[in-house]
Amino acid sequence: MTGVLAALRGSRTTLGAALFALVLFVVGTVHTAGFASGDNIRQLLVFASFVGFAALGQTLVVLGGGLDLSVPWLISFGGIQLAVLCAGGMNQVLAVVVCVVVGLLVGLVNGIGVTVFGVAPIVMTLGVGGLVQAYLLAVGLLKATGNDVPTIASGVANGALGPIPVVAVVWLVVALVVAVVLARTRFGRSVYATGENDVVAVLSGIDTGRVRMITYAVSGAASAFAGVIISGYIGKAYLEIGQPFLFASIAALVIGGASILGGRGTYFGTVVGAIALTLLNSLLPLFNLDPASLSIAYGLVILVGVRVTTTRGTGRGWGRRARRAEESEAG
Amino acid sequence: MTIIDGAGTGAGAGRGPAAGPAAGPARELVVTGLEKAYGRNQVLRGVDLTARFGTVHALLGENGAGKSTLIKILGGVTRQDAGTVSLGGRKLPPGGVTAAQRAGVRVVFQELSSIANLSVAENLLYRAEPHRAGVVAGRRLQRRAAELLARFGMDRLDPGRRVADLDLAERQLLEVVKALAAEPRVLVLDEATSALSSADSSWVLDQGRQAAARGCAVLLITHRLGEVRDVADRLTVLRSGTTVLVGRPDEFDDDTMITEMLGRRVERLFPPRTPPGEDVVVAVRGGRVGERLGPLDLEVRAGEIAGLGGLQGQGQREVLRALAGATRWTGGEVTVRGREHHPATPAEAIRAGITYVPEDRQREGLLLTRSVLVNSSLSSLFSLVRRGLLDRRREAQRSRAVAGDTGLPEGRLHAPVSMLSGGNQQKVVLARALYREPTVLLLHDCTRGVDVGTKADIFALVAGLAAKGTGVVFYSSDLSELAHFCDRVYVMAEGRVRGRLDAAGGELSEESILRLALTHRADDTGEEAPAP
Amino acid sequence: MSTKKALVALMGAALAALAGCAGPPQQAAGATEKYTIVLSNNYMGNEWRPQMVNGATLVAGSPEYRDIVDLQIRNVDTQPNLQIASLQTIIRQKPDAILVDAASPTALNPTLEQACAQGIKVIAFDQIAQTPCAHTMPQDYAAEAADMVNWLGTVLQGKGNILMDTGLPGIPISTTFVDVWTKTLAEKYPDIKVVGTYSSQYAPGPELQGVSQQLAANTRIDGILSGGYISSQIAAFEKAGRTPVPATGLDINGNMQECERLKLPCFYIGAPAFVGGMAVEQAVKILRGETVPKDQVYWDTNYLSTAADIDFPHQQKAEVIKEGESYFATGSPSLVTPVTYGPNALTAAAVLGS
Amino acid sequence: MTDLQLPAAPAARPRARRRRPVPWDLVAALAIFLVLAVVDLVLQPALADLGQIGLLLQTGLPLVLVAAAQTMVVLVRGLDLSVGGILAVATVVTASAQGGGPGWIALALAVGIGLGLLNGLLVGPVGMQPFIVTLATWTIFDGIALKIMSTDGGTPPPAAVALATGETAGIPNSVLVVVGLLVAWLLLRRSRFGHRMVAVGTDAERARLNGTPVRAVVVAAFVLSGLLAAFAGVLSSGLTASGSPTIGDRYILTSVAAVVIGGTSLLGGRGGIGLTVLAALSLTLINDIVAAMNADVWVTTAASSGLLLVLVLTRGLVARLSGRRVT
Repeated sequence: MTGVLAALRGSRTTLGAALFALVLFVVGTVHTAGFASGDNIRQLLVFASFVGFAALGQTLVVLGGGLDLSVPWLISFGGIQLAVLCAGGMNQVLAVVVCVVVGLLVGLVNGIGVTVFGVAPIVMTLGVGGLVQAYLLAVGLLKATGNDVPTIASGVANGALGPIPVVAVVWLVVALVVAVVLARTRFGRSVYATGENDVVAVLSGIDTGRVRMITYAVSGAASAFAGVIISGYIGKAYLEIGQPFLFASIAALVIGGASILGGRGTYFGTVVGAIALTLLNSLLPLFNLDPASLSIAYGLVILVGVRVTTTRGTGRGWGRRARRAEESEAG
Repeated sequence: MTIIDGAGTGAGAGRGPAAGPAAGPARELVVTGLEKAYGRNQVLRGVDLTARFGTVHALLGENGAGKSTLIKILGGVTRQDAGTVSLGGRKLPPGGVTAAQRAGVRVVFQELSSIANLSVAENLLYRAEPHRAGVVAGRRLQRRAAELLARFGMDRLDPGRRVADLDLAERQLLEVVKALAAEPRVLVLDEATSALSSADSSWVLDQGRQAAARGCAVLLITHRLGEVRDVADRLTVLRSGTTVLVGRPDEFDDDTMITEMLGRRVERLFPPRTPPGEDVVVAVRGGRVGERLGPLDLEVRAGEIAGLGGLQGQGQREVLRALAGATRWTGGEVTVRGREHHPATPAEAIRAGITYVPEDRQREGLLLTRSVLVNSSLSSLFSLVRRGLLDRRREAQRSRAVAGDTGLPEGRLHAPVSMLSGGNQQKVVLARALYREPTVLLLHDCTRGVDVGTKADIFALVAGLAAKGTGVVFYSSDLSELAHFCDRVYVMAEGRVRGRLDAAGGELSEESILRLALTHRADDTGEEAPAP
Repeated sequence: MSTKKALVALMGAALAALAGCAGPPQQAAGATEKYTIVLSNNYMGNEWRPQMVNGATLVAGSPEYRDIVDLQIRNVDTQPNLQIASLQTIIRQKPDAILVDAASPTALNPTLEQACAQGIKVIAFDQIAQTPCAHTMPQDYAAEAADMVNWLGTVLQGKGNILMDTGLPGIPISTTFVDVWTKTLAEKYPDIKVVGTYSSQYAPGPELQGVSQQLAANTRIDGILSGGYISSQIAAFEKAGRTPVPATGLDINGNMQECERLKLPCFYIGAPAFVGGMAVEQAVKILRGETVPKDQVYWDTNYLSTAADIDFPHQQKAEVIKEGESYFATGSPSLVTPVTYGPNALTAAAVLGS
Repeated sequence: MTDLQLPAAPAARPRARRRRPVPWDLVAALAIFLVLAVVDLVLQPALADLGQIGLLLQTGLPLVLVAAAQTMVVLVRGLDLSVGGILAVATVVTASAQGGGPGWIALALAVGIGLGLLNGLLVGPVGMQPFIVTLATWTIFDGIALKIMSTDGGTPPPAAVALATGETAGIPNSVLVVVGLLVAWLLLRRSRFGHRMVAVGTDAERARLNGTPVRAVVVAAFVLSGLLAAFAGVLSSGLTASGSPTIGDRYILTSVAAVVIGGTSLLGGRGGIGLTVLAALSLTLINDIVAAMNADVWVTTAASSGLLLVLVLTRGLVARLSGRRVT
């Protein structure tokens, strides 16, 4: 019973985000008849899943107390490298595997920089992202972008299982796996412990360095995979294909209730956050505002939406009530 | 002892017979009918307390009795739901910490309030900095801080040092000086001696007495009854948010006080000793850590409770940390159950059966937002993995079992540990250490800031573990615990073991520990003590 | 102190490595007769810019210019400050001419004026800088926009629902396009209704997503006014199971291939990438003292898909695409067309750098 | 307790005053800066001239100030993604002068203060996460800038141009601005308010126990951030002799990077503008070095990231070898 209560308390911000998403959806439906159509919902799911994939590794990294700014460049890498490899005649499945593995290795480099050399995650991942960008420029963009996106990528990205897009199904499966990993495995516990207080984690026998390294590696692999799917859907791979997903990946997890300082949040929250963000992105342009007003409206909706739907005191302990929980039994 | 009496009403409000109800009502801190609830948790249920200016008033109670909340209300950190606090006849104004400070209340908080990234001087004169047009006059600040430190006999604190570089005891001392410097009308010392060696504790108590002599009402919160008897004029005991006992310390014996605090009798604080076995579980030969610790010889037998004694900061922490794998041995030979043991990480030490209870439970011991269950199983997750997943039923069973062993309240298994009282938080850290029966248990001041009842629980628990063959290394800043709980105490000074006192040989007593620690210091060559 | 020594040693090693990899940037050894021309570019993220840079390099390396021109390429990020800093580095090296594709029409002006003051010839092209001291080779955004909207208005016979692409809000081309489109629609085509706007950011992904969103909201869309990727618009329609509609967009081979595949009426803005090469030629002329017009629209032809060959009011020339010249049915979709201009026989393969 | 009466000596015995610890963050930031400066000088000997240094500095100045703005917020354990938006609003306000006087500069700065105040109120009294707040206000401010000026253009008052690019008594104004910023920071750091900021950044709850008006300090930090970001906008407008509604976005990550490279902890309470200025100047030097390279675009891209990584990794390695943990 108390366990259920604790779980509910923990997911209150996620519920808030879900409420936010629901409100957006209702507003969209009321405003525009086609918003709730099957076609549109499918589209929204696909776009949300892109954010979801991009934010998968990001969520793990942030939960472990880090941040990964190399995500957008690894997304571009996934798309472009796949096209280049396949144009070179490589087996498509193998090519996807190669892309994901290289993404993983790049993530590992991030992890080593952060854990072994103690470089701040923001700087390390920014720098590594720049190197990936340089590599992509060296590959010869025109050669890469000129090629058709390999059928394996476009097939997965555009396929459907009955009425549901394959991408959404894959996303659901991945989300379940990640949820189980975070909630039910030793690794998941270790990620939370590392992110909340790495001194406690170390003294409790957790190899925080390895935990962090794994989160960055997963982030690299997930980003490269996201790049494969996204380029498959867009039907083109190009240098800046990953750019929209930098802030989207972080915003999704923060809206979903995770703390940017680590230790708190769930991938389920990120999923909800990605959906809310995608709804917002699809809804606002339908009001035909001029670009300036659209930008202002976007910001206002996020402010008001997050303020209204989430409980306060999830911040950094500035609020008067931030420590209330701690005081309550310390008589 | 001179009594300074600003109001000149004459009546000596000092220690002893003068502490009777002679002076007018205006010369008192009066708390009446204080109530406070956090959510559904009613913490204070009508607390009454009267502390006269010029006296030391002890406030006793077990962890969770409501002392901290009462203090927070006094200090303006929280506001009461009902009841009043008046100071010299005037009601304490609302308006938070600032208003309380302006009214003359200074609190030395248990969790310490010094700012790690500011210097000693900057902390001492926080919000009272000498300045010109808003810019702090650095030299004057340093000078005034140095003067203050000298005035209260604490000039071993360097005003220029960053507080982050101080050890816990030094921070505690800084905190006391800071409160004294404000020349308060009410000085609250919340467990201000719990992290201190006996010498430093005496200093704090002495300062408390002197402040009282200057006309201040000193509220002393402590779990050490000896301190109460030494310095307090009167005492109030709280239990479950109400006042249950008021009087002079000499009116009650220890048992009465403890019984009133706990609402039950504690048969004995220290469990009877059981003879340790013969097998050596840990042996250190010529161990070194860094440049300052060692060479060091140490031996712990199965079932033995081996104490690390001496003044604070003589390398005890480093020994425990090195054994726990948190720092590396840089030399010497360490064996666990006869096997070479040089852990590079705490993980390796834990796998070898060594578990460590760190000193600062809030910062190093607990994931504060996580549940008791998660915290208690944190070091033993690998033993709970079944087919790649954590076996949560097993985890819950095991956690419930350890929680029961440690005396944690039932039904709080899923509560975030930040919701628990200090004593219960300490039990959670212990529960983690006991999750799988350890070969060696390293305890770093695990009874600090813990009430008598919880202390007795902890001692019984550790003794029980020792009886089953665990070797325990026990460090405490409280000499009496070392003297009465340990089978053997290694007295350390300046990073080396200066002597060994065996209980079996009748050599072990507070006095013998202190003598060994001090006599060494008396003929020391003036080297600096190892930095913690 | 050993740590300090280590620090110094490591920093020293890093320094040596850097000095090695950076190399001497100054003018290449040899004939000082050559004109040193530096091309300052501020973006490499799309397909157009690399082809522009390649075009410039190809022209500078052609037999005609090989012995006269030493062309250096400097790329920076899109931030005007970075391009200003880069330009100052370039000015410090005192080249004969600077070719600049500007990050902002106004921000670089003070810096470019410093260059002019030192006798360096400045030629601004593509995204031009507006300083009077520079020669410019712009596109005529307003004329292009007017032709686009007039073409679409004619195709739709003056009525229907359309989407409008706001591009990258805040940059000159987008601002001009939207202004001209909006004004012309109001004046000449009152029955054409803009039922939705989106921001393509001139990138395939956002264009696809932007059009997809509008498709959900609008059951009837008859045309699209955009300066971006028609191929992505088409993809959005097809994914939604709808029939693609007449559209405007970039003169990129991929756009053309898609419109031809569907026999769709499409309008392509003529903005060939060989302007980089043209700028090199222009610089040489100026350096030789030939008189050239100060400001010259470098290309004034737009292109139409084969299904779009209609008569419409236009300010610039409008041509139907020609295989092998302005269209390559089996060529790379990335190719910006036309590839070749004047006497310069640039090949598609060369422009693509393969 | 023991009843042994202790001699007072052990407690009162003065310890030898310890030497002040080496300010490692400063040493590292300085070392990085010097290495880059030497490399740049080797590559471009023409730089050894006050005028040239002024030119180099003036292009780096907006970044220096935006990074300083970011530092103010990071010091109190916040994060400000909206600095780019404030900068953009300030450039378009300044450039709206169209021949007007320096009053427009004051207006731009006042607007910056106002926008900073909005952030501060949302984070402090309202109690929302700084990340979310400034993510939202970033797009709001971008929109406002776009409302004021639909594309690049306008003319700032001559005073803004002079401030950014002129010189006073033979010294480039850009140098004076940096010196002024450092002096202002030193005064602020030593001020009573500076102590409050450090306290709030280190531990808001403890700061409160000491009677610090925590939320007011947070608001003030955001206001200062807004002011500095707006000043960056004014200078940027002066440098470019125009305004741009889209200029800000690229500064956001770079400003955070500069803060971190300087050694200011994102966890608050440690570091300061001095370190950030060094780091921002280091980033400017990296750009200058890369700009001087006549190489393929991929080489220059790799060089700018590579240089940064080599330096921070070296610093990390040195710290590790010397047994220190990096912030």
